[in-house]
Amino acid sequence: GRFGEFGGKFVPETLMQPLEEIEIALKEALEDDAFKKEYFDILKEYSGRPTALTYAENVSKSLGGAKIYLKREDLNHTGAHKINNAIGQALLAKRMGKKKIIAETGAGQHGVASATVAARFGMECKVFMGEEDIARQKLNVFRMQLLGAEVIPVSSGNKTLKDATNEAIRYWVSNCTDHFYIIGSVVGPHPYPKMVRDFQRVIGDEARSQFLEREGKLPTKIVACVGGGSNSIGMFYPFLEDQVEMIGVEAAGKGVDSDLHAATITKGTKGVIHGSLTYLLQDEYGQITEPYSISAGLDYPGVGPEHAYLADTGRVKYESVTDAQAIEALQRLTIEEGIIPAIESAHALAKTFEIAAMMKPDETILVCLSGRGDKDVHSLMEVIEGGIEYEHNV
Amino acid sequence: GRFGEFGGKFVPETLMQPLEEIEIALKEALEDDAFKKEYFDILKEYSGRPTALTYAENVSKSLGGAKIYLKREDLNHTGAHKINNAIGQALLAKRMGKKKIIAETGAGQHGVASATVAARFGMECKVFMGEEDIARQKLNVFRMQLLGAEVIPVSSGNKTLKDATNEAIRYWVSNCTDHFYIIGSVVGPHPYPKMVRDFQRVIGDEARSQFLEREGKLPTKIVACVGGGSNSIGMFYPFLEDQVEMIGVEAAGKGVDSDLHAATITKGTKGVIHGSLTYLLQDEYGQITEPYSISAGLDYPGVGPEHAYLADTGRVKYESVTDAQAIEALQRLTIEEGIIPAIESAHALAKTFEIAAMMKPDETILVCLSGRGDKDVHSLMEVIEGGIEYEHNV
Amino acid sequence: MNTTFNERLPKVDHLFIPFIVAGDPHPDVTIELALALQEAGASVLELGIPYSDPLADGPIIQRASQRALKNNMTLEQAMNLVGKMREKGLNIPVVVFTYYNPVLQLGEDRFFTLAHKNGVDGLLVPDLPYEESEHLREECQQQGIKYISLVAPTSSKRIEKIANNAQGFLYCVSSLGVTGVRDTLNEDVLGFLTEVKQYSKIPVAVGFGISNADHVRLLQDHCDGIVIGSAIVRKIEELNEALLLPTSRQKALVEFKGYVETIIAPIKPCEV
Amino acid sequence: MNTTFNERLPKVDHLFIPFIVAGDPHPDVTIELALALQEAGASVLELGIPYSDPLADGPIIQRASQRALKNNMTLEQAMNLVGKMREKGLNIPVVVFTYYNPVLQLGEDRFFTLAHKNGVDGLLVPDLPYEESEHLREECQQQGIKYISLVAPTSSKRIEKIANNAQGFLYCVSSLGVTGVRDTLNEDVLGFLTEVKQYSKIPVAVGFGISNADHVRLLQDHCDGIVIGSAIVRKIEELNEALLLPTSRQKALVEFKGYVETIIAPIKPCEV
Repeated sequence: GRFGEFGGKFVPETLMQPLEEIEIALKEALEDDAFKKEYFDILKEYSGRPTALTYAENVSKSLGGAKIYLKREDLNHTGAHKINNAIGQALLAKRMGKKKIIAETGAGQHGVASATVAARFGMECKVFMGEEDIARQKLNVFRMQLLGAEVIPVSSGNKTLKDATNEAIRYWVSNCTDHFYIIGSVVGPHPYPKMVRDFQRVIGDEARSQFLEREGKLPTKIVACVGGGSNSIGMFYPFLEDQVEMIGVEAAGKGVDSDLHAATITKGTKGVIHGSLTYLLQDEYGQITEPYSISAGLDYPGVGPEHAYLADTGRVKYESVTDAQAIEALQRLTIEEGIIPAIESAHALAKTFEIAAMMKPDETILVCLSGRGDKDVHSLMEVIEGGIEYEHNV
Repeated sequence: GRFGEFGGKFVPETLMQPLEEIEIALKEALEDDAFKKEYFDILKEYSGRPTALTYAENVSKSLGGAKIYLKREDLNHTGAHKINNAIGQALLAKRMGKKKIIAETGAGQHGVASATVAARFGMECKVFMGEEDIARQKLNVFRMQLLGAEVIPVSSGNKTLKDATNEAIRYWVSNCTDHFYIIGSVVGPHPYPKMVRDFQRVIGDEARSQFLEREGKLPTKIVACVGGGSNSIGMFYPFLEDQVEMIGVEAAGKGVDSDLHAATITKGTKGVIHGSLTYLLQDEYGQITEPYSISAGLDYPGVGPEHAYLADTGRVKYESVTDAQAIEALQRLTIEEGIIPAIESAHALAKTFEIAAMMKPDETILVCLSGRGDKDVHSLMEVIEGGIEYEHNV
Repeated sequence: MNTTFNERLPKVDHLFIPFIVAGDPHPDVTIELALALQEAGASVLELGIPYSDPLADGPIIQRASQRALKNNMTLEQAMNLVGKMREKGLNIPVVVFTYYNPVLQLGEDRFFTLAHKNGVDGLLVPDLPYEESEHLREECQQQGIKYISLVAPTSSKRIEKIANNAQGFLYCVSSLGVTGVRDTLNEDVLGFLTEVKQYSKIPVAVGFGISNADHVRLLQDHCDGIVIGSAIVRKIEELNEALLLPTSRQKALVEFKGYVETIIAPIKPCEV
Repeated sequence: MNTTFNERLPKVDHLFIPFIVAGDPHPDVTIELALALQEAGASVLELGIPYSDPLADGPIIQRASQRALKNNMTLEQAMNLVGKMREKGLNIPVVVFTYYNPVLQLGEDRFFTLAHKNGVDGLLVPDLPYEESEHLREECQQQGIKYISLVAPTSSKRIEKIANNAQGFLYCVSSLGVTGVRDTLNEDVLGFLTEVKQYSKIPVAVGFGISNADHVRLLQDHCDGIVIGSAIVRKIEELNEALLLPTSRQKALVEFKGYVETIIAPIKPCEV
């Protein structure tokens, strides 16, 4: 259960047996054609896959560099890539005879995805969510409740995603015999990082064949944002053996030289968080510190262990983008292409725009548009005071 | 330009020539393979078509009757079927050399779709929206602004959709030489009802072939909601020659025997509204009365003239569903299938559930899920006080 | 046939065609306003029927319609109001300006009955263009009611066919847009009027946006008549309260008449 | 090798293993609390290292961790605190209870240096299960530090292999869940303890949720020792202010000791 030295199962003994059961069930499931057929059928007939591959013609031309292609995970049911994994894990839970699921959520996207699959598969669902996040994301809370999920407020720690995850794990420890914990990113103890990757690689698999069909070649570079890192691993994994440069983009918040960022690989050190050895933001004594990002989905102090490994081997480069750069990129894609991206995805776009401008027109960049920005419009209303100042420069 | 006696061009003389130009351009465009290819390419690569056909297994089984299939227009880019038409009309505007577009909007869905295509095609966009609707739909207003559109508040009349449409037409009269008016439904003067149908029939064309592939036969019945009626015409039109029973569902609001409804065909009389002879809600003197529905998208006093024709010929049956029935159906689909439908679409669902229960398990119903319900969650929070009381009865 | 309108039409160089909304600010006052306009030199009265959705009208006439609707004004009542105007001495032709839907709901037979009974001479339906009006135009002709047609700056090739079938006077829309007061008129209108006059066998009147004496002066040599709507309706709105109070009504009517005379001074009618 | 822990371990029928958090409510007070527990009959002291993200702990120990972190307590300082406890007369074995990350950041070498210097006898890492702890377990064995292993009700086939490699005492988790006070204990724990004892060559202690004398009485015939954590930490929280004030501290310590003695009365230690 390791990616190089990263990963592992740093969990209470109580969870070791449940994790092993999941590992075995996952292995069997992925070798079972009936399981795979059900998974892919649901992706297609319920979530609307394959998602589109959109050539961002206006932005590409206004930047004057590489052709930019967007993998449109925002077009999935519930509006982000999170559903791919939630469907996969819910099917696995069903296979294992578990009828109750647990999930943690920050901004609420994974919570909504989990509540959705729970409704679809007739399961009971508890979503752990920090009290701070509940206050900031009332509509997603109501979406989950409408879907029949119980949203459990978490008041420990800073009352955000990290604490919600802690509390979800604690609840799972108490209820692991009949509950399945659907982790929302490629984090947590083995086999979660691998399992979530296996259920998200559909992003990259689809994008690879769509790109080949459209361009007759592989992209020059691939860019995706990295919080826990599930959309990026899903995108990167099928291209790892290819001659394609890949860039993961972390949230630099107010700047990586400030205390307010979530740039885990860029600025973090090795340690253990939520059951996994990886890079994380911590003090010299090993206390995990609070991250910061305008994007709730990237506002996480750890990162998937496979990313830590890919960073150490140099296969993927990890860079970072500030709040302000992400907002500017969000506005640019919106006004030039008519697509409002999630603020998470806007981090990948900001880096994409920066490097595309320096590339040649016969080069290409594939970027993962991990989710839609409707959820962020309310926050942006507060950030972009006095209306839109960004100039339309097509 | 008529559907039986319905339709026509009841507009000021100033608009007659612009309408004729659109009619000619549309005819040429629809005969031009390059135009059609661009339209279908954008639908596929930008909006994510074909949209999924989802078997609503849980609801079908809990009702114990016909198999219910959902045509998932909610999975389109921007979250509803409106984009199909906005893309088509924007392409036509481009073909006609018009770089400025006008749109009217009620809840904001067509406004967002129009602002989106304007951004995508580098056009200037003005969206007329009643002041009442602006106050109720702040987030959609901001989405449009973020997309670079100018939202123009309309203070005339009751400050809702009908008035926004009036004002958009007035603005168009003043600026018809360089502006293209993108009407959002199958209403307005000829050729709009036909044009919008031509750009929305992709719903039914796709659904027909998907349904044949999945079930090996045509659906027993087809159901769709009717406000102006664009999603329903788009769904019905390709099945008109088939032996399939079709039902359009209007908004009965607080009840068709009250004054608070928008059941235009059910309770309206023949008259002229927004340039077209059709059924509408009016007093005995021909003054148009204010409709009411919980659903902003169905809250319109007229209906597309082709629906009026289909009602008169009996080819399509038109029934109505109250606010309360729609809310119940919305909650049922949400909690049993994990899909939050738009409150508009929930009207079609309510009727579907009612008739499915009386049908046999080897019969089928195809229903158009015209949009997603995220936009309605805020209103539902107010309606469903004290949380969800609906029982999960899977 | 078609005698009434022409019989009632004053013989003047330039027709002055004012527009007011029936029932604004009150049915009784509308009668007084009509008489005042006749005194001021009106050649034809265009009487607007208030409508819930006046597509071709700008804010001033929209507000007037709202006021009139609050007084429960209907097409039928408005036509009966013309009868009362006749009783009080209104001699000039009266054209009813109404959107199509009220006519449709009233029914053509009833419309013509009321027209004959009350001395209504013409009908103008702003949302019933040439192609949609064929039937109603023919009925009007048979009934001796002038169906007033409009041509617009966008009409281009349509002008000839519209002009050929026009009755009473041909109404030229001065510019793109809805009714309303405009500060300046686009001089393109002069060429447009010249073109229309080539085809028209009847008087050519111009309307939409004509708001003051300067506008009238600009247009007078290029047309046979001038329609003034919003500028007059705005004045009525301004005098609203004074017109409603019996004690101040006469003074307000005098002011109203003076205002109208000022605008049309350049074409002050004198019998020819 | 492995002498220190065993040499310091009192020879009693039942081990009483209390848990407190280093630095809660203050480092100086922690020393006094340790001595009071020794007086009350503690056989082993489990000293918790406060952690930002204590996954295996319930709310009581989470709050204690937060208090201790506000006092800037670290793993290194906590181990030095053990040295001060030794100076003040603490003779029983001390097991440091810490999540893995602080150990990882401190470094194993530094950890062992501090352990030897301060008389730390054992190490318990709740988030380092058997498979992940192999290296650290071996290092501990070489360094003469007991690496305390846990078995849980879900461990099933894992019990044998964990028991075979356990040192010091084998920590049985009484039930599914995190640390915390429980009203009732699930009697399933008795069968579980019986099973564990079959495999264990060292004392079997049971912990998690043991909160009062009734619990102790229920368990005493089925195990060799009892760990009491949250119940004690909750008492410290209750006495927080009194313990912090020098004037009331002694009285609070007496109350604390009395409370602990009440819980463990059923297994009141006497030398054998």
